[in-house]
Amino acid sequence: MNERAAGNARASDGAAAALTDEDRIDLLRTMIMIREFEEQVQRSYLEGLVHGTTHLCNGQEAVCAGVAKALRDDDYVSYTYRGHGQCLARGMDLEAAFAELFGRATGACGGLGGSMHLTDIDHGLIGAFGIVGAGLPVAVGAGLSAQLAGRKQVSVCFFGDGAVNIGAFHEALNIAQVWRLPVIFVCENNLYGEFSHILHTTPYEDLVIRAASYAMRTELVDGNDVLAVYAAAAGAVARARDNGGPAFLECKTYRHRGHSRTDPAKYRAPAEVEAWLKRDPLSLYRAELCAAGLISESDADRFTIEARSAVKAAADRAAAAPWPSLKQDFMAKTFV
Amino acid sequence: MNERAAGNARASDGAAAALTDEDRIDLLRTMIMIREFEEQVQRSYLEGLVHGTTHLCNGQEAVCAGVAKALRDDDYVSYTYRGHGQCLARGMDLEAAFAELFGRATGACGGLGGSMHLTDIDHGLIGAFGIVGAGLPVAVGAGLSAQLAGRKQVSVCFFGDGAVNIGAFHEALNIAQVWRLPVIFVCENNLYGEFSHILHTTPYEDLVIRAASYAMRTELVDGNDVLAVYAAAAGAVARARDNGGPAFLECKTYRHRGHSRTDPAKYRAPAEVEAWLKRDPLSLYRAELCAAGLISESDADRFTIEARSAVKAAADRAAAAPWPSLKQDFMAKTFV
Amino acid sequence: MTANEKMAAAELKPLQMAIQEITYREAIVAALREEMRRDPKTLIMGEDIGASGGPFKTCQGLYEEFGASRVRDTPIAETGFVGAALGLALTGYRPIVEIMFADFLGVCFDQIANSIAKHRFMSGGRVKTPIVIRALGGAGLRFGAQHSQTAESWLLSVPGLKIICPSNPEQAYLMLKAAIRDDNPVLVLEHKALLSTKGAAPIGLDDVAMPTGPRVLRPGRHATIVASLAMVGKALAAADRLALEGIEAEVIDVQVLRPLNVSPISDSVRRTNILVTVEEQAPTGGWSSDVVADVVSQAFDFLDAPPARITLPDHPLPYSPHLEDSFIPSPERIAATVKSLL
Amino acid sequence: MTANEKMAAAELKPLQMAIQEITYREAIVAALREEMRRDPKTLIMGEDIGASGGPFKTCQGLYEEFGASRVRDTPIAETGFVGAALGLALTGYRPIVEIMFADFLGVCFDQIANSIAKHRFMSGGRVKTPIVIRALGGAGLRFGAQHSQTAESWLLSVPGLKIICPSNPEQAYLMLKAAIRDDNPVLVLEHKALLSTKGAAPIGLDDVAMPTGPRVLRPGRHATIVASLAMVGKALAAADRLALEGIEAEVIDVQVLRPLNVSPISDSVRRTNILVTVEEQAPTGGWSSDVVADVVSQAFDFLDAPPARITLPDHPLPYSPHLEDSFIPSPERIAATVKSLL
Ligand SMILES: Cc1ncc(C[n+]2csc(CCOP(=O)(O)OP(=O)(O)O)c2C)c(N)n1
Ligand SMILES: Cc1ncc(C[n+]2csc(CCOP(=O)(O)OP(=O)(O)O)c2C)c(N)n1
Ligand SMILES: [Mg+2]
Ligand SMILES: [Mg+2]
Repeated sequence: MNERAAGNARASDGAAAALTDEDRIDLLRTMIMIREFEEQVQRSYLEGLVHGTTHLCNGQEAVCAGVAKALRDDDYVSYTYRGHGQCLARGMDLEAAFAELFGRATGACGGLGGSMHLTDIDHGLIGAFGIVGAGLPVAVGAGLSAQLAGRKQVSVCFFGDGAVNIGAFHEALNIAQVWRLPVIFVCENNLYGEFSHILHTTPYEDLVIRAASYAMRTELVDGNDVLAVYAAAAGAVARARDNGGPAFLECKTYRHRGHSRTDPAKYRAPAEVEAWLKRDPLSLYRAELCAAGLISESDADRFTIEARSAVKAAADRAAAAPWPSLKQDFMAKTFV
Repeated sequence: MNERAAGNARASDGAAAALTDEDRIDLLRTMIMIREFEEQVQRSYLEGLVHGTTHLCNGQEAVCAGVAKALRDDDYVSYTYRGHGQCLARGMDLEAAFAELFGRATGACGGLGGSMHLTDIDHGLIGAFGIVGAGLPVAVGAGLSAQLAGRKQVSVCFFGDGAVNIGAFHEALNIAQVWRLPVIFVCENNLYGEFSHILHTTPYEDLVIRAASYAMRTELVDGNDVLAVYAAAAGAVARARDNGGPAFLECKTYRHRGHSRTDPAKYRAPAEVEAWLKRDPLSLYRAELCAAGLISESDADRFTIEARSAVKAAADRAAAAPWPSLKQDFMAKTFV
Repeated sequence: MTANEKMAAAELKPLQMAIQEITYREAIVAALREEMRRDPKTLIMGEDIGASGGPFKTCQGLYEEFGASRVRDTPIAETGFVGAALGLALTGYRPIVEIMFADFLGVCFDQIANSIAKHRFMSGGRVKTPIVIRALGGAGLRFGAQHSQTAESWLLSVPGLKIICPSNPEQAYLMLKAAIRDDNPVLVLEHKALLSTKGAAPIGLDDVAMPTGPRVLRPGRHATIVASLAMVGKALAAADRLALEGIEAEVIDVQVLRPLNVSPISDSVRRTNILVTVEEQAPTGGWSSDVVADVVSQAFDFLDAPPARITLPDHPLPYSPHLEDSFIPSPERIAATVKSLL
Repeated sequence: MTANEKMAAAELKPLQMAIQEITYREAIVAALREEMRRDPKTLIMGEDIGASGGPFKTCQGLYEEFGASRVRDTPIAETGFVGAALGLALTGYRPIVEIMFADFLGVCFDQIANSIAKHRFMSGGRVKTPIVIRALGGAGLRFGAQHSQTAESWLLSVPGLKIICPSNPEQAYLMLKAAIRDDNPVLVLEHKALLSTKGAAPIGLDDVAMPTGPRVLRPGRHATIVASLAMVGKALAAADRLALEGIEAEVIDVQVLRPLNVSPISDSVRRTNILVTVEEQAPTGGWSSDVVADVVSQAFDFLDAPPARITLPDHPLPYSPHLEDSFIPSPERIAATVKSLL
């Protein structure tokens, strides 16, 4: 676990304090929804409904939910193959998400994209990038767009710890800083690339060190504490809207499952996994809200049951949805 | 001019102190030779003997000479299109260099490479890279080779300030540090890319800031002070030979001429140019050696005359050399 | 009149078309300028294209007219700014980028092939990606192996991308304008050896459209020569030579490499029965193989001889002038090849 | 016997060859292992290829045998480690790199096309660049548009590079061994849909050589089908179907994409008079156009019909299984195409 991260976590508690009770509860419900979605995806994968491969974000829900809460509807968000959570947090329709993963005509991308490429431009979800690092320059372009349009939008870009070693990361951060673009780089540092620990591929664990070298504002955040994530994001977003330039948030977190498909993630020490499971963001936040008296345990159980049934219903509808037509005009999907 | 650079310059004077008088004089002669070479290249370019384009290093001779002095014959050196100085400092034959620039059969690369691609593997000159940043990963490979071979060699890589914004730079520095390779990254910060000032494309002028973010040892060097360059290089090289890992030297310097060909470099303020011309590395060092009584002014004049005539003779021989045969086996130059 | 004066004149009556004798470089500048005036959502990014007007002066005057926010100098970071073009396009802008040498397309290949070209398709056709990538390529200037490639074939197999190649000022002008208005990613390959060549162009013409295929530049009955970029001029010169001997060669500029439409070439071959292609690229992986393969399917019975392809050799281009020249297809070689097939 | 046991057995008598039934994946591992034993200057770099044996298990057991210094996990930095391969090669090593998905060749395209492929030539032939780049590509596994490309044509036009494509375990084994011994840069394109396919391979064979051209896998008199990678299996299946109807199709694995040598294909066409190519790529810029164009020049008079090319469509591959399958050339489609030409 990262002591400093935990220590820093509520540094900007001011922002979090501004959340209404409803917002706080809503955050929990979003996290529950994402967790239930991913659990269902895993089941559907094993049933053969999800094809190829899939990358789940269980354990990282606080980052998706916390950042999304700090955004406006007209902000831009980009992410990776591990992007289901970001999409749901922005309001992507559950059934459209499942249907896309199932390769159906009713999917968010009509079944042409798949699990790694959920896109929903109407929710500002500009794209899921399967090539590590590729989303960052694109987010920079969306940030430039926001700057030019002058409507105080921001562009948020999610990526993993493994992405910080590839060239695209570097070029993107430099340009964003030199042009002072409203881009929030959110690094979900879950300590692993596919099977390699971060210290195997990077000289240190705290990626804020690297980001700071672009003269960029950085913040190390406990990525398993949704209010800490929200607070950090809200601060960075407010500054960016106000022409304060880009920011880099490093959210320390952990994926509960393997990298993709059925990866058992044997490369991780059991003690490490156990320690992180104890800091499950969902349980922590649920307990916090209960302790604060905002909700009761049974409220929380109800949220879970509701989410689970909404998820199940959406998955069932998606599974019953038609396959995309072989007769559609694919060239019209390629060129306007 | 950079105060801190000047201030820092002799920080590792210990190493420079170890140079013999002969070495010190030799350094001056190398710098003179490079200067005379580049002046001749410019003349030859205007006469139509050098084709296409050429990138001169006048004003940056202290970096080439100072670093080369810290190396062994079996070390590896890579550089860019602005690489004539590095090649000469390593001992590339003058005539072979001219003949290559003139596109002749007797050129270092038989006329196939040209001004941007002088290579001489026998002098450890592993390659000149025309794509900005491309040489850095290659230098990392040579460093890995050195580490694996265990003969305490080092790999030195020269590049400009403009290269620090491209992905290849980033990937190379990270890998070199993670694998603790004996690679010395020498950034010749001449303040400009082609026509853009560094602050137009990079958030700050001191590139050591960026390099330090790889947890790499860095040093800011007055690149117009050859003994400072030597001292910094000698220190970094000694550590690298001793498994101390990579280092990054930022040598503040200035190109006297434009970026390439006949670029008049109008984008630079006359006062800036003038200030840097006053700190011409060659004049500074010449004055230093004279003041120290190591040489007389007439010795220095003699060195220049000797260099000039050696250069002229080599250029004349190169200009008289045959063109490469159209009948040679080009496929054998492509594949072994 | 200088290019700037010409454009200043055009500025007064922006919709009035006037045929003008301009250079390929001026044609590029004029197209950029007119389209940037036409649509405030356009902007251009590239290295040193601002105050300096671009290393090849292909953006001369734009910075002065449109300012630093629409004519953007970038760091040396092609992946960064080409990727940024996609972000701009997805959010309502119409970015244009300049790649200083086409050879540098290699450093941003991924963004083009995997992000830009596929994004619309992967979204189920729900986004638009109006992006123009201009890249200056080509040999003949003694720039050595890493600065002399047309890169015509590097992205030839990438679905989702349009690739166009102007060979004269008129095309440079019309095609670039159309590309900027196109709602899809268009790679515009320009040739640096053509920058100072002159020709007539309908400056100020507003009614432009993306060409849908090759264009016959010179009619002829005895043989069809298809070429791109700087090879078009060589083909025309070859046709001149052949004409002296009474051989009438039809010269076709392939001009749109993707999507490839060979019908006009097949039509020509049905009349001439002879096909020669000229391509400034290695013998494999280029458009001329595609053209031959497609023409063979469409006009098999009309071919009097196997089509001949003239290309660069299968090794990098050398620096030395005599060597470089010897490898670039010449009018003599083209004419001789045509004659060998008659 | 597992692959590891087989190799352990082979280890006892390294020079004794034994024909074994192994998978394509095991063939890759065996080739790497034997060549790394043979030459201490070899090493392999890639993402997660060390203790984990590689995401596709194509390096299984190498880390245990050769240790972390010769089996190197890299950061996610393809430009970095592919570029490093050149530095290693120039200084006496024989690096092998693994690109996890061939689609990622885009992020290191520049290092391959501009540095690796040109370095020897630009040095005047004075350096050697023994480098093997293995990349796992191909469709059929529902990995979507960015993880399903063979990338066969991306580097097809790059002089200075050899490109080979094994379609079965025997080739995977023999060609990879030869590539590692080759003193030139070799791009080895492997197909992930083939990894678990089985076939006989002469494990332990020391006497290997780079193939110089295509290979006839199944003789036949009535038509020539040329294919690569996973399409070879489809072509063989098509030949089976055709055989039931008395049509004998010759199936040729193109196997060496560059340098391309079509002579064996032309020889075949001179006998069969019919040519069909099958390529897992878009219709333009691929090897099949080169093959058709070259065969047409070499065997024009022997063709009874225009050659037919079967390819992917000219759009990215969709994720949805039925759609993906519908676009991958099938034995039915190949057989029908052959029949349409007879
Ligand atoms: C350029 C590139 N190289 C390799 C891969 C294969 N790959 C996919 S995900 C991944 C690990 C990424 O790790 P990280 O950035 O930490 O994100 P996480 O999966 O942990 O969310 C790798 C190596 C890729 N997609 N793109
Ligand atoms: C990838 C790439 N982009 C652009 C260029 C064109 N270019 C050549 S040199 C140069 C400027 C490089 O500046 P710097 O790194 O500071 O080196 P200097 O020329 O000052 O020595 C540029 C942009 C290139 N060669 N490669
Ligand atoms: Mg990670
Ligand atoms: Mg510079």
